[in-house]
Amino acid sequence: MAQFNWRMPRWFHQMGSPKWFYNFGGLLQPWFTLAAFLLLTCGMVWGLAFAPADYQQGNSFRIMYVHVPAAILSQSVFLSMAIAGAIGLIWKMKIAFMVARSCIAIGATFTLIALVTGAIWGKPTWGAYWVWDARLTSTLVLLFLYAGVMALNQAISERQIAGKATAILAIVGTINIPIIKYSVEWWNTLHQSSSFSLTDKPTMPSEMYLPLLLTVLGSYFLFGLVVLTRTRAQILQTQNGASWLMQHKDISGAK
Amino acid sequence: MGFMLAIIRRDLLLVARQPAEMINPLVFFVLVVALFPLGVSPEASLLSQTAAGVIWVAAMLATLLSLELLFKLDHDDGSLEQLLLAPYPSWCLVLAKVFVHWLVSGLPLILISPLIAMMLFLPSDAVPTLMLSLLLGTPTLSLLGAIGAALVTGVRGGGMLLTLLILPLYVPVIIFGASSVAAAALGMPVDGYMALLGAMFVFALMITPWAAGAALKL
Amino acid sequence: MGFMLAIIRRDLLLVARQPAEMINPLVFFVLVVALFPLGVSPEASLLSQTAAGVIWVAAMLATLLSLELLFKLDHDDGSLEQLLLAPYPSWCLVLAKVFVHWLVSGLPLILISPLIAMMLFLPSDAVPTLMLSLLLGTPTLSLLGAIGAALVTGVRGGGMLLTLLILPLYVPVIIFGASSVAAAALGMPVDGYMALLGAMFVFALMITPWAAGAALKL
Amino acid sequence: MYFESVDALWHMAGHGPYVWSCYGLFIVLLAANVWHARSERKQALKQAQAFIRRNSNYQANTYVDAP
Amino acid sequence: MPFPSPAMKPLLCISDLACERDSRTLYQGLNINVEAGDLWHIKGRNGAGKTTFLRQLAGLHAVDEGEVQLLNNDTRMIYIGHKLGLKEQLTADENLTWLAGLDGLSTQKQRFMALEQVGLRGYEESVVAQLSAGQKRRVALARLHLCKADIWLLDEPFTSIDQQGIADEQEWLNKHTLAGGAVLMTSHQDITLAQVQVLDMGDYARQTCQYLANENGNIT
Amino acid sequence: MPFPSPAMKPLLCISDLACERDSRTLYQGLNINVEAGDLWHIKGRNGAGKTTFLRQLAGLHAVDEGEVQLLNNDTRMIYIGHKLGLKEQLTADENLTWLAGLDGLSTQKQRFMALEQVGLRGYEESVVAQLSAGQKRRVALARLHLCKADIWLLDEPFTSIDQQGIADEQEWLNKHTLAGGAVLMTSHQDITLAQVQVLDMGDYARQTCQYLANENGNIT
Ligand code: HEM
Ligand SMILES: Nc1ncnc2c1ncn2[C@@H]1O[C@H](COP(=O)(O)OP(=O)(O)OP(=O)(O)O)[C@@H](O)[C@H]1O
Ligand SMILES: Nc1ncnc2c1ncn2[C@@H]1O[C@H](COP(=O)(O)OP(=O)(O)OP(=O)(O)O)[C@@H](O)[C@H]1O
Ligand SMILES: [Mg+2]
Ligand SMILES: [Mg+2]
Repeated sequence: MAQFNWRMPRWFHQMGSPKWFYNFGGLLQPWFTLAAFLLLTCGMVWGLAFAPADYQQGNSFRIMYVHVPAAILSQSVFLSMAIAGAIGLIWKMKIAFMVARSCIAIGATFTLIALVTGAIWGKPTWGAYWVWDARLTSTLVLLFLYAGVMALNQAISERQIAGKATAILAIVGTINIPIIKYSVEWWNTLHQSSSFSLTDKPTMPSEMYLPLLLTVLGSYFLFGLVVLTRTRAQILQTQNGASWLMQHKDISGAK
Repeated sequence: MGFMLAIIRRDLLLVARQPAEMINPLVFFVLVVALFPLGVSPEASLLSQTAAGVIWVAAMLATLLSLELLFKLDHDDGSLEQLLLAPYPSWCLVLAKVFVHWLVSGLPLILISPLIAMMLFLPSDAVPTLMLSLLLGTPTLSLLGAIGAALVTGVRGGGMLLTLLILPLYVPVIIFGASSVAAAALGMPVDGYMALLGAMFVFALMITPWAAGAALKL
Repeated sequence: MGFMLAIIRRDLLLVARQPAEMINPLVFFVLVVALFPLGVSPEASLLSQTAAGVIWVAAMLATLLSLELLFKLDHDDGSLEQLLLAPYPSWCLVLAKVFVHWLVSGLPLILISPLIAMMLFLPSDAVPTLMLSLLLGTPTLSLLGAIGAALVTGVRGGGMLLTLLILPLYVPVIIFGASSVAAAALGMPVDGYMALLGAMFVFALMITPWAAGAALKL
Repeated sequence: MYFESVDALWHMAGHGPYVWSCYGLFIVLLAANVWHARSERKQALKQAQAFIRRNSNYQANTYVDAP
Repeated sequence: MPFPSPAMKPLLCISDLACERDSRTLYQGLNINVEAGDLWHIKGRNGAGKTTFLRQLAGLHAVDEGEVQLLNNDTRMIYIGHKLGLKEQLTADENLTWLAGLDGLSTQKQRFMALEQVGLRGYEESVVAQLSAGQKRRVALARLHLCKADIWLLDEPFTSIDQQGIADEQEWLNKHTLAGGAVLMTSHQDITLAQVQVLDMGDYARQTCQYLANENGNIT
Repeated sequence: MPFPSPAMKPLLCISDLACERDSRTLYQGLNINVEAGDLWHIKGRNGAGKTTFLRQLAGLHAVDEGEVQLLNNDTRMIYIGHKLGLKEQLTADENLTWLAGLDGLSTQKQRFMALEQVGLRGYEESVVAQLSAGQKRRVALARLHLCKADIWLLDEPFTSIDQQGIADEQEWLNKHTLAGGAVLMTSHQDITLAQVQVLDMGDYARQTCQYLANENGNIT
């Protein structure tokens, strides 16, 4: 492993401390919960009931308000996972591995949602649930990447080793994502000029665009919430016996 | 260099002691390609249309399956530990082992591919392209696969896991490999494809020793 | 019976402890099927023509690969010895292990096959036939495969060897399985194929426990 | 509201099943994730409390430090 | 306990047993009767054929020459060899469950008691992969306390076990033989029990120069 | 011979080493200096952490707390653990060839002499799969005579070896330490050499209650 000895700023160093992360995460968590709940609820209700229908696709276009956030998050989460993994590998920071581990399930969920909602959306618009379109295919491959990361993480019983292995795979996978995307796009356009281009964005009026912004932001907060909760749970699991934890109000208070 | 040579010599000796291991990926390749017409249809037109893809997918599966044992056997009997303890960087080890793997599983595939191409009615103009694309592509497959093999080393029943880890990484290679052959069959130029396959090879050569070496040291 | 139950319980527990092993043949199946369009062509017409064969070949490969570990892990850690020393006939052991193998690798394939069929544009009329043929065919594949798995137990790198031994036995299953689906896609009757698949299942059920049991005792 | 009635909102001119199933899936899967994360946390808290209980009558040398 | 009294009850008759591996004769003319209460310590230098002998008795290695005869069909044997037969992903308790299930069922209490006897209290729910070499062997040995077998075939059961553990083990051997069981075991360490009988594989090795040994030309 | 005189030349500094596996502390505060001529016998009950300790020294297990420092970068170590690192399909001689090739080359004569020293004369061309447990371990140990390493890390090197073999082994240890090498080894059997120093892992087990140990939460 690369063993750099870069000087870290103080806050960065602090972040590696389980105690600091646990406490600071505890402060953030309620705000994330609130933000995620409000943004998602408003965005979805707006999108479902108040936004105008698309002149071409009709009401099926409302699927966008869940499909697009899921599709965007599926990629952001993978990237976050790889960055966290890289931080863990370079600075030997255990918290970073925990964060990466917390990303896996939620990222896979977003990818699955993007795929399924996309497929469902395809039926009324394209007349088929599935076509071998570039974007669809690369999302499917992304799902497989997540499945691989998840399986690898599960298959290794020792936590530290599992964390490092997962990090390496996530990094390699991230380097590959643009390559996959590019190759798939290129492959499809060669064989079959796709009649369903997703790329040109309709110039949307703001009452169609704003709900989307809300759900996307809400999804980011939800992602943050899940990562915080999971990482803090892992801190609890691995810090058995640390004095700060044993005297923490979460534990002694809840007793 | 001496270190890498020692590993290469040892691994070739092991293969020589058990030639079944050498011939196996090849036979798997041939069998998959042979089963395909049985399952699908013996029609020449359909087969020649699909030949490029089938050959590339079969080659990939054959490589993938033989990759499982790349580090696993060494891990199980403890010789991987000894190799890692030697005073040489672990990327030397990875490169040496990948080289032998390709020599044993990739090269025979390339040599037999004209025969397979004939069985699937691939236009004979496309055969040189097929061989060239395999020559550029199979080392990439071996290299990328080594990352997965290193990651699953020591995990029970890692074979399937390896598949899962590595197949997504193989997607670009398959696409360009198969497309190049299909293009050649249609008489189109293939320089671009070859350049891409070459670029991917160089790329794999750059990241693999680092990633697989790090994974082995976990 | 108690003996078989003990084995079944243990093997299911092992799977539960490592769910990756359970989901893996499934993922392999899905991946192969997903790579096929990448290699060949995304055109719906071509895909729907080849769908039946591709699904069956992929199902067979997925079964085959997971078979490798059927007895191997037990052999490697010495628990196979203990199982063989128990005062029960070895066919009980074989049946119990094959049952778990099918439950874990065959059944999920069947359940996911409609989705795969959709992705390959198989006509939806043929989907029930596909599922029924897989239901009759995959246990046969598991049973026949067990013979090979028992024979290669204790052989290093036996995975490839297993492939060689077993693929020829799989040919009839593949042919009838794929043909039945193709027939259904064309709206033709499939009773005859199903009868044949059923007969092969019964046949495999009769010879496998004996043959694999004997092979294990070698 | 864009729709005239709740019924129209439900129906969405024939697109109802598609749209509602998508939203349902989104909510269910994400809620499952949040729920699972919380249950993980609860479990870990319980485990930590059990640890304290086990170690409260701890004696220096006889303690078997089992996982 | 399998037998009411430790009288000289024969359990196993080994007559004229020989073994050849790769056309090299390891031992020949091996005759012993294993009786209830016997504790056989099989000795011999490395490669003498101790493991092979035990595996022949267990039925895991073919007997081509001579005979191994169980005098009572109900006699149960347990063989614990170099490979322990434990599933690494399962916990100690789960491993014992299936191992005991091969001969009959066991209750959790019985299993926990067996684990306590081998000094693994507190490790019942530990995954075997996370145990040390000696702890793994202890899990395998716990089976001796769980399944009531008459004959124990133990191949180097002291391997990796610490001093206290070896003393404990000898106590179990003592108890088992006194209760009318029989033990055949190999070890390069000494056994301090009084009832030990030594079987030295060296005594059964082909003694004379090969081509003088055999009259009728079956030099093998 | 690596060192001209067996003076108190420090080779390896272990300072404040600790090890935690799955959030259980195995040992902590381990400080020893290994000097030329030292023979450390690492003792401890099963599961004390002896294997883990040796693997940390060899660099096969991560050192998260404390430090293991080689004072001279040229110092070579050999680690022989539970798994021997032999290829079963290769002969004893071929195995030694590649193992020796990791540090440098060896001639066939050297390899044959090493095999003779471990009592495997006549087995040079035998495939390792066909050797007995003790013979396999002897092949692995033959490497000690072939590669000139300063520090030997041996995990239970007496396992499966017969009495004569153990006596021989101790002779090698003696020679190596007298010549200025160092040995760290685990064993549950006693070593009869005079220069033995005992390192009891039990002395470094966590003594106090866990949650009193650390103020700032950096337990790991
Ligand atoms: C299984 C099927 C589908 C999958 C896997 C899929 C996947 C994706 C992905 C990966 C994105 C990119 C998000 C980003 O990074 O900006 C996306 C965006 C989008 N998708 Fe889909 N999609 C599918 C079906 C559909 C269908 C049927 C439609 C509508 C006809 C659709 C409309 C959109 C729109 C409007 C966007 C946002 C455009 C943009 O930001 O570039 N998708 N989808
Ligand atoms: N892979 C693992 N994961 C987690 N914990 C482990 C693992 N391997 C061993 N341990 C734990 O570490 C401790 C020390 O193990 P180690 O193998 O170092 O012991 P040892 O002193 O060598 O014992 P033995 O005398 O039995 O060989 C044991 O209590 C064991 O439970
Ligand atoms: N698989 C095999 N094929 C052929 N010969 C073998 C095989 N296994 C062992 N042998 C030979 O049989 C002889 C006896 O082996 P065995 O394992 O029974 O010895 P052992 O007395 O148990 O020795 P140890 O004390 O080293 O365990 C050895 O000389 C060995 O070379
Ligand atoms: Mg032996
Ligand atoms: Mg140990």
